[in-house]
Amino acid sequence: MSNTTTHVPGPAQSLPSARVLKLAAFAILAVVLLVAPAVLYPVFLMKILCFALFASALNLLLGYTGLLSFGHATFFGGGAYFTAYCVKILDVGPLTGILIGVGGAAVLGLAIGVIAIRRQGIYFAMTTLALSQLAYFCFLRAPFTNAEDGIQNVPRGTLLGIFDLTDHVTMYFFVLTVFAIGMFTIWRIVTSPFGEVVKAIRENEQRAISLGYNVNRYKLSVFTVSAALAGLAGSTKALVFQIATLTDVSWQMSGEAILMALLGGLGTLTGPAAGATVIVTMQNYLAATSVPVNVVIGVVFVISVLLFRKGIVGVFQKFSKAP
Amino acid sequence: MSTLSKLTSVAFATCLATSQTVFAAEDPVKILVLDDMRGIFSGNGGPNTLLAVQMAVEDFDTSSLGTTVEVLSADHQNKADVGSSLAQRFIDEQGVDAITFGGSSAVGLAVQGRAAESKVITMTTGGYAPNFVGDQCSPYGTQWAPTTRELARGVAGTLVDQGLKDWYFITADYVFGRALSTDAADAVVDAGGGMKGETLHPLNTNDMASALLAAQASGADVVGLANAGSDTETAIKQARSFGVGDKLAALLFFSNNAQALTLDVAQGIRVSTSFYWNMNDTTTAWAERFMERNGGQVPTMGHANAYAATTHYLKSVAAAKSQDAAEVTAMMHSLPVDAGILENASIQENGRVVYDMLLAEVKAPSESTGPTDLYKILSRIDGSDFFLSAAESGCPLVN
Amino acid sequence: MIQELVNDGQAVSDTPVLSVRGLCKSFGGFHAVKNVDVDFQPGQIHALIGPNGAGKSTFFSLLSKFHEPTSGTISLAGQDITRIRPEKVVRMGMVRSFQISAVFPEMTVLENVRVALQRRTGRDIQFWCGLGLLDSLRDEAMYLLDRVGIADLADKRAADLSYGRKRTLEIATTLALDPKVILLDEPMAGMAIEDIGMVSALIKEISQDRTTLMVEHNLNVVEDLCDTATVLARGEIVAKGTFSEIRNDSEVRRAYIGTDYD
Amino acid sequence: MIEENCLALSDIHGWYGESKALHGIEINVKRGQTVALMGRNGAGKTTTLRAITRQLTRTEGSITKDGQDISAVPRHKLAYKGIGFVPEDRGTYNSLSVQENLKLLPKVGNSGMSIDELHSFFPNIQERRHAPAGTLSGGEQQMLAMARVLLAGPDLILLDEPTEGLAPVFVQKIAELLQDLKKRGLTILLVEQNMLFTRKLADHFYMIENGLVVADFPAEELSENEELISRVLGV
Amino acid sequence: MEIFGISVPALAGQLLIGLFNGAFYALLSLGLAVIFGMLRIINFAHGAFYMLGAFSAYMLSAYLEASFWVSLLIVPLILAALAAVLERSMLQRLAGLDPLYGLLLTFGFALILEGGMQYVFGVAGQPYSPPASLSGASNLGFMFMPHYRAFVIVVSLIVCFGTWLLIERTKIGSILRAATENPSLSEVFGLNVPVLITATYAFGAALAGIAGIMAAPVFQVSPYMGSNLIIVVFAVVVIGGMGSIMGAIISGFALGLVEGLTKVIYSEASNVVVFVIMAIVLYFRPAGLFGKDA
Repeated sequence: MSNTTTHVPGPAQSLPSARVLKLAAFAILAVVLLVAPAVLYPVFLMKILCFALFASALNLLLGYTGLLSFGHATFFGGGAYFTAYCVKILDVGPLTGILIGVGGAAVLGLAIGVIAIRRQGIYFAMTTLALSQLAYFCFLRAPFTNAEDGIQNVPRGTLLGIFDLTDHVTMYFFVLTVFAIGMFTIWRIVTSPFGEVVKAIRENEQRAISLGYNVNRYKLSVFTVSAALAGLAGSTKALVFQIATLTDVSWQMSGEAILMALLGGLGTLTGPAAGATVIVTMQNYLAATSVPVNVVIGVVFVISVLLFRKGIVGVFQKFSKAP
Repeated sequence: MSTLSKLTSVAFATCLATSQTVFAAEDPVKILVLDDMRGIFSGNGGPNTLLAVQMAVEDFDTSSLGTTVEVLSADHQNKADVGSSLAQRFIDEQGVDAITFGGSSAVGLAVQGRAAESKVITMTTGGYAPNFVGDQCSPYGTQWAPTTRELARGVAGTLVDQGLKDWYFITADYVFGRALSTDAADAVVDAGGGMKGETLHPLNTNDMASALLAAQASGADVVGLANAGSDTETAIKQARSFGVGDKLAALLFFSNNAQALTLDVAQGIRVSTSFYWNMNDTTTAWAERFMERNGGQVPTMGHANAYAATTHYLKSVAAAKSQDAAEVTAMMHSLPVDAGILENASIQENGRVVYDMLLAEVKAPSESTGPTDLYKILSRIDGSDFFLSAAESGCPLVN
Repeated sequence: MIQELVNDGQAVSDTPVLSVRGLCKSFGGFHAVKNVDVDFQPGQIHALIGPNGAGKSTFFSLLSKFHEPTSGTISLAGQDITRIRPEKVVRMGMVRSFQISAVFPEMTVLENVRVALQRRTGRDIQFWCGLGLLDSLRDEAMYLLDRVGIADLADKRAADLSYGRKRTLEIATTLALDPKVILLDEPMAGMAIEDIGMVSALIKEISQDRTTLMVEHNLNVVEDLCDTATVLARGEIVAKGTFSEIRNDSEVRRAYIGTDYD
Repeated sequence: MIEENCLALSDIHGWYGESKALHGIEINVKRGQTVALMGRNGAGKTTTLRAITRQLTRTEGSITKDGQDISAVPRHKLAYKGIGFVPEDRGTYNSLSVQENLKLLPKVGNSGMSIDELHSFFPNIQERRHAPAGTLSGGEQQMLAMARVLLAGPDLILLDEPTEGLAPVFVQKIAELLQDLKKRGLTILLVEQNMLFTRKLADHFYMIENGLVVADFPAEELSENEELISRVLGV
Repeated sequence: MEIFGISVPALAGQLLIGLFNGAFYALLSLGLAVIFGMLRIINFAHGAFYMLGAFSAYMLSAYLEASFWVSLLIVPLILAALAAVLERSMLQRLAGLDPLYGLLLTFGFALILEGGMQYVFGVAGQPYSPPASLSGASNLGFMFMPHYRAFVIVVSLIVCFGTWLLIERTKIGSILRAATENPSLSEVFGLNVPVLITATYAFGAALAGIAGIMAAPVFQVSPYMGSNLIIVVFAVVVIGGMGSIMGAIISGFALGLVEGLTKVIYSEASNVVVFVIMAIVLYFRPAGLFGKDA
């Protein structure tokens, strides 16, 4: 964070103390993430990181650009499939595999985006949903995905020929790095000149057009980047769990990502990750009990839509701002 | 990062080591029942599998083990990613010694792969793909459920012998379904019959009408259903309304399917199974105890296999005086399997459990004496040369 | 090209900067704008007046390409813009304001202006840079804010401004684009009297060496500001000319003052 | 009896979104009177009617109808207090046929107009009853809007610019109708810029500027206020 | 008998099945269109309502031994009541917000309803038999026609066109259309718009309930029976033009037929044909085939 002279956007004025507080929080978070695998089960942590990245990717589109995509699982699952296939069948390394997954997801994003971007609001959501369902059936039928069975036993491999990723903790740090890169990318975009224009489009599209911006081009760019990042999350998940399945491309998965982002707080950098942490933890612990997970998630969803549209981070900000 | 990684690895390892030393004195035998608890296959596995495993533990004399037995359970929701991560978690965090598995074979194979890497015993009680003891076999795995091959041959062979030679298949479009139809087609051809065609459908199809019409148009004698669970039920239900009902052969069918469909709809369907609840005195006594505890749900072959598998596993742990996967597996292979629930059972080198099978027919409502009286047994099939031998299985562990 | 536009305009002052021929727009069966022919000369302030529902706002939306015309042509500086996308029209130098104030509410006042400056200076696609890149635009933005008199509010959230201030901000944002043709849709609507004088002066100032076309109801303002006026009623042009000509036109009187009856 | 207040607005403040449009309007409409609100575009006349019909983002102040405070009555119950509204854009439903438009409003009272009388007043409407209202001309739409309200039978009618954009023949027609309604004792609150039209109809005038009443006077004092009127109307 | 190498019975049979599926598409997309027209909300819970319709029929029969015909009357009322409660207690609070929140809220409803039924009944299908009077089938010579399927097509046509008549030709319909066109003015005119909105949502849910009970004897009654169907129906609505009543009905039946035809010609594509058509329609006619400019 070197832009000391710029005005940090947002309602909160960046007082020095707030800034110190932010840095402190960031440092604490970093430390927590670094020591977490010593305390908690690394695979569980990796799952959180993958979904946090996925939700953040969606948030880049929904929270910062104001576009609700109900088909982001296509990119998440697409990335997972491409990576799994390349790593398992074509025998490429994990890094190359992930890059291919990200590239594939970006191409899918561009293709779907070109059609979907023509509509707005609810029509945009419907279009992405239907197109992702089209993609779902393509994945179901494609010869390389093994339909219902998925691509199983994907080897994690060795990173750069040095790090043995079969070890959970090594893999964890690899995933953490990927996550950090993904989050940095999002942060970079939303606090860039490009991000300013995107924010302007979200706040008042007509006005942005009247300033001479070709808003569709910006929307398509963000859509593609968001798709690529969702692909990054999916690719990484495929390596962590060594599997890529239809679940990853189903529309329910898209819904889950929206829930995470909404629950955590749309349009905030940390919100979606917080939402993902809550949901994944809940799924993890409820799975072992007789409590119906979907009902609980549904209730959380309804409550957050009705009462906490600003999400966890929003509620937190509200309390921290209160005198 | 690598230094840090090592550091935390060490820290993590220390944690584990500490916890192991503390509890080593009374390390219980932990069995994980990993099944589809609420999904489309939960009827033939699910909560009743858990019950069967618990009954097996209760019925077992645990004093011979020198420790307690703990039964854990989890729902994999028929999602391979959920299943494999749950298995991994229970292995890493709980230190489970054995996993009994039921539900979608796709999930099961992922779980067995994961368990094999971590040297944990798997007992497939409700997964029917041949791959469990074939190309993806595990040194610590046993498959108690029959495979698509036996299910298909049991029904197909018999029907062709009765003169129903021309077959049409309605097949679930994934590995299990395709294996089932391929095996059945082989059986039909072996027995002198022929193929009229096949329609593939995705998992969880709610309308089989177009497939049934295609089957009807082909003029086949028999419409073979190479699918499972609710897909099979849908097909049977709809076949009745299109006048194809009398031509059906369900290649994988459970007593719970018959209960769900009602005898009125399901009557006359030929099924191949390893178990029927009142096939002998032992099973009748066990099934009655079982039904007392679950409100009258008839145990399926999945439940029976879970009971038999758990019993055999515990016996082997006691005999081996160890919880080590390799030692227990060796003991499982060498000890005879108790007769009763399974008849003439033994375990092959690739983990395949071999036993006698039954060919049964769903009773007409008029023949049935009550809600649990579902099948009449037509014949018994000697298991000894009915199952694929270890050598033919393609299991890489068998030389 | 923009520069050309002005020079041409000044050199040959009777060449219209904006020219409309046979413009029609219908929504469903309703004809909002009917067969309008009109030319606007460069360097002047034009008023577009007429009773409510006369089609003035629709006409503006057609000019700025926010609506597609049903038929007819529009040309800007001799170039046909009838089938051009709205943002392209802006890039050609014609910018509109909206009837309801259009700001980016969650951005600060400074950011509102800065985002308008970004495109013109080519700092709109850098996603790999920090906001530091935009520091250089700060001075220009502050200059514009100062020019409209709200420099002291630069760090306020736009949503927190009063209504009049928002309109002022909107004008500053429009200025940031350095347009050659400005379309102002009821810039005084809903303003307190004090603000009207201020905005009126502002419009007069910014209209120097530009062409301004404004919809306005306040005839005093029109008289004070505008060189020429066009009167629209029921989607059609009923009169055009200087304000004094218009004022005595019977059609206009009828449109504004009313029809007698027995 | 005739002096009794039918509608009284006291200290009405109103907002569209964040923009404040009314700054303390005071208006009294006596039973049986026709009251005209005059002022320039954007002065707050239409907004005043919208404040009564509660279509603003926020309204403060008291509104009473026949002495009863109606500022908290649910919006859909206002009509049942005897208030009929003909909005500026006429508010005819373009996708509905003329007949459907006519029969749409619930009956809230009896203004003394039967459907036959209405038909004789508005022969066009009778003729075009199956046509979608969107295909009517502006004048026909205005008549439809007025006929529709009259059929519902309110005792107070809020009329927003009824002659706006209409051909003289329709203006004439509407004036006749209003004269007739006056005779029948209906109370009318009229927003109108057409001075020539208003001066023959209204009993009382309110001049509005910048969301405030700047003057009010009875019809008799009209001639004394010509200058004021010219100034306020900006002509 | 063959046409283009396809046997006539096979073609006729598949088209009939297509029409049958179309009957469900039409009923469901009609409900969505009615709701969207009035509330401007895409009702994501529609699939769950359909599922609840089937489950209500199943439960009425299993616990109260109600006949199919009795259930056919009661089930839509149950669904309407449920929807009215949901609208009054929750959906109404979102008035004035971005309609996307409505989409998300109803998505939450769907999760709860489907998850809840799964919790109670599991995922396996529950049995439900068609009424005895409709259980037979007729051999039409060129194909086998189950009576129940013919019944469903007829009922769906009646309900769809009845709804169309109700909305286009009655006083109630004109009130609804008026409230849709200009809600706030309609309120000033004395129409109780909040109640109309609740009623509309309830009516849309009742249509889904009718579809659900009619599906019960044919398809498996299971918690997720609606969740994938509804995505296809969304596509149908988009193709027909959102909010267009006639568009929903016609495109519902038409797409069913197209799907049936695809099964004969190239069955692998039958799952995607609707989405492909949707993508094409959206590209060339963004407002849908029968929609007005959005």
